[in-house]
Amino acid sequence: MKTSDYQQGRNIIAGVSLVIASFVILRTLFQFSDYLIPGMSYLYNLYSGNIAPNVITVILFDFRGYDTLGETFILITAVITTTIVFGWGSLKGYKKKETPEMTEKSTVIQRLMAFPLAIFLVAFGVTIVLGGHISPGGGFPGGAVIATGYFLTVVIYGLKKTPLRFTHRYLVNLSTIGALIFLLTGVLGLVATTYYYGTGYYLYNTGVDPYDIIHVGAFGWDNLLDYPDPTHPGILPYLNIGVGLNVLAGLSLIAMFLMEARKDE
Amino acid sequence: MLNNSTLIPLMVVLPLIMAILVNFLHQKDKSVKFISIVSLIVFVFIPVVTLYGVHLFSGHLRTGSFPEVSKILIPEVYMGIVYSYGAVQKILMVVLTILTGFSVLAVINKKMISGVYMAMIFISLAASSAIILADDIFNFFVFTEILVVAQAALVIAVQEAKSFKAAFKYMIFGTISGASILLGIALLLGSYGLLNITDLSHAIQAGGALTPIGLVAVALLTLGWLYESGLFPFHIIKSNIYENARPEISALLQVQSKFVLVAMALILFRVFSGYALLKSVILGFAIFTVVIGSVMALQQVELRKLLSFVAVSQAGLVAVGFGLGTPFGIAAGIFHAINDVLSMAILFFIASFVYDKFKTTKLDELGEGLQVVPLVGFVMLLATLAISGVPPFNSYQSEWRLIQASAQAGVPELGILVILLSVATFVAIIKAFYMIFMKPGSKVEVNKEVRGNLTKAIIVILILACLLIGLFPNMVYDPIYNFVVSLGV
Amino acid sequence: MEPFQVGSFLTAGVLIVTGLWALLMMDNILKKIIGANLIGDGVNLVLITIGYRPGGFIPEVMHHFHATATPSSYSHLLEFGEFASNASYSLPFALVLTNIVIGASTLSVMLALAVVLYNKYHTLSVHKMFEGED
Amino acid sequence: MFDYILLFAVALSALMAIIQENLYKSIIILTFESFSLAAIFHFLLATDVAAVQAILGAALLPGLFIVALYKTTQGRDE
Repeated sequence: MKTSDYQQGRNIIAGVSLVIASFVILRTLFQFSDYLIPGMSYLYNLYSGNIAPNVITVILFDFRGYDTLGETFILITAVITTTIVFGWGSLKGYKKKETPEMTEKSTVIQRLMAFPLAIFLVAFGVTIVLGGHISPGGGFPGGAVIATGYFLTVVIYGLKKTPLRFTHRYLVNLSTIGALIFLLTGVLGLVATTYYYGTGYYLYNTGVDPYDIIHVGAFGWDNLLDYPDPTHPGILPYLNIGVGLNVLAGLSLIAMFLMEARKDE
Repeated sequence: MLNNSTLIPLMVVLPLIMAILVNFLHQKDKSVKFISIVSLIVFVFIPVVTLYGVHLFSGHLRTGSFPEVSKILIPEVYMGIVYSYGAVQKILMVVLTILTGFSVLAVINKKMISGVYMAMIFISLAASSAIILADDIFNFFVFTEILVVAQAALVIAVQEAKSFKAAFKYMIFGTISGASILLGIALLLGSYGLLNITDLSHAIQAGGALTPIGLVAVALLTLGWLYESGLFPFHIIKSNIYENARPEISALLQVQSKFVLVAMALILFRVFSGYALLKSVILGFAIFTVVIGSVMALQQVELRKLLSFVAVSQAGLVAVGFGLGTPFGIAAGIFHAINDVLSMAILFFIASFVYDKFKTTKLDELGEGLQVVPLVGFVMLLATLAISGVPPFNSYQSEWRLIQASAQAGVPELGILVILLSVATFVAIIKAFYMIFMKPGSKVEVNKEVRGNLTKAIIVILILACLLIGLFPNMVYDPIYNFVVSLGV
Repeated sequence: MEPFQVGSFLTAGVLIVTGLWALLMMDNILKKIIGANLIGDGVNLVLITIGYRPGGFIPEVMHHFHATATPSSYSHLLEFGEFASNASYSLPFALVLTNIVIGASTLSVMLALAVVLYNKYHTLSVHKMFEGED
Repeated sequence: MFDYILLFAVALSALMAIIQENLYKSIIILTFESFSLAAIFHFLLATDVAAVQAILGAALLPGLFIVALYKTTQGRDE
């Protein structure tokens, strides 16, 4: 069988399955709104108000905090994979190539505006990260905003002349610190609950202590890692900071490696 | 029961911490080596000492569900993420960690120490452990996505054009399967309001027949399952991945995807236990995979490609066990998955040895290997016997149980299929054995520097394990059977 | 059956179908990646629409929140009963946050792969790249 | 009314992004699609998600796309 025939046959099969799939998906989604129920969301809305005002942050970092750990790690995996794609740490070894600059020069206005805008973005990102438990936002959007600021300066001024200059090692360190903050906060919850209760719970919110497991005055504080705020979000701000560091470092690393790529031949 | 569950999350969290550390210590080879070996011992140790139970993440206990407002069909639900650890999980975790350990040792032994590469191996180990343990369908989804990216990274690290292409295909279809799994989860969440698998199965049973939305969710989740485990429409993509990775890593990848097959099939059966058509659909795809995989394996003239297709067709055989749908069949399928990953790992390690020693795996260039490495040839013969179900070895026990189960389920024709697959596998691999070790007139140079003592030790240990399970099958099979019966699927 | 909800679901369906079409049928490697992005967007929109409650409000406790609430054993549950039955469904929103990051990660890996594949083959056409295989 | 227009705009721009021959234009359209999607998320009461979608989908990912496109065609059309 020739390749073209084979290709054509495969295209026909793909086309037919595409049509069937689209019909099923559209049909299902059309009648879906008749079946919707509140489900768990009602419970989360009911319980979350006791921890922090922003219900979504509470779900993200408390009830489903472990999912967020997975989410952090898929970003790390993607960053490492991107570095492997460009040869860093691969089995053949990494040859540092000379960094190519984009050939098109940026205009004066771009160069004048980019740096203040980037500084604004970084500051804005920091506020988003720190206020994640009260207002909409948190580690992910905040980290992404900071990474966008970095990316902007890199695109406008080039990798070498950018005022916000991060080295590769520095970003790896930042993402390591961010991920370790998350992982070790979880381990702290595990250890503390095992010590006081016998059963360990990973990522237990030691600051809020919703089940009165870690008794008051355990290590001289009221509760471990409590955030000094009347709203008592417990460990959530710390997790937000960890995620924010990790996201900003990860996305910046991806941008950096994409910018460094060049033709081999 | 609750008190012993403390160590369960460490099976996932410790590999993640170690992955972060070895990535951080990249280019400091001695520390990477030391950390990897020490942590592997710990990884094998944890599943052994952990007792059965459930782990509640963030400590959120079972709470009342206010059925009149939330419309959830059961009175109490888990609000947090839950991991459950039973007999099947224990056996799978032990086999997975031990084989990961062997792969890592082989990688370290070949001076391919790279912290980044080790980090990917550890992350893929953590992701597959999480998939095995997860009792929460969204958590399961997150870790399947991590697994896809990490496996692609392990293939990409070879840095050849073919491996890039294989990884790209894998990622593209991974996007489709990930989206279909997530859409299925969304449909279930919208119409039952739950994410925990145990709760979901109870709620679906309490609700009577599946809603039309639920039916589409079954189809979408099954599509994702087919991709994750490399069954029929996606068998080419999966075998491409096995073929283009380093062989000792392929040994790891096939373990992971076979265990993901088992874990996700168990999830499907638990959630949709009342839905009979699911079994027939799974059986159909499984039979297709078996037939096509073994036919493709018979045609190959390259050792790694051949082994990849054998691995895919054996995955089909595991799925046949699930397709039968009886507890006996499911238990036989899981048992076969365990036996099969052991003997497939031997063959992939032999391929790795051949690749290092002769610098090629093309069958028509190789030959007269038995004079050079008699031990490896002998073990390969034994492994061929093991994987094609010859009596003293382990696969015989599981294939025999599969045949029995198919007779019991009223489809004795499947028994013939199992026997035919064994014959085809035997023919395919014994051909490779002949071409590598017996055929006169080799065109390759023997690399004298490669002694491969570690690989030899690994394959001898694995073949002894195969023999042990073959002689005392009930040691492994009985806990699995009891577990499957207790699930009540 | 809220019309905006139905329309939103259908838009999500259109996004998914368009993305699938691009992913399966398009020859250009970057178009395939754009298709992957669209599929992710479509699934996100489905999840968000599940969380939408017509006439509800943002799941953020503004007026009801007790600054003095002691962090012990959920004793204030009933205070939030009214909020819980009027706010929109919050669980799917949290899932979407996760999925957006997952989509961005896989997308960046695929972009990097596309760049490297272009360097090897000097073409963006998948057909030419995979020529002479299987 | 505005929200329905946004829904239509999202669907239309998704189709346009795929059909468009010029890849630069198609990425610009994709940016528009992401931003309208973020607005829809806001209308559907998901403010947090809208923030993430606006920054990731409408700023960072198109930027990565543009860089990748620049690296693959070196500034020329195919």
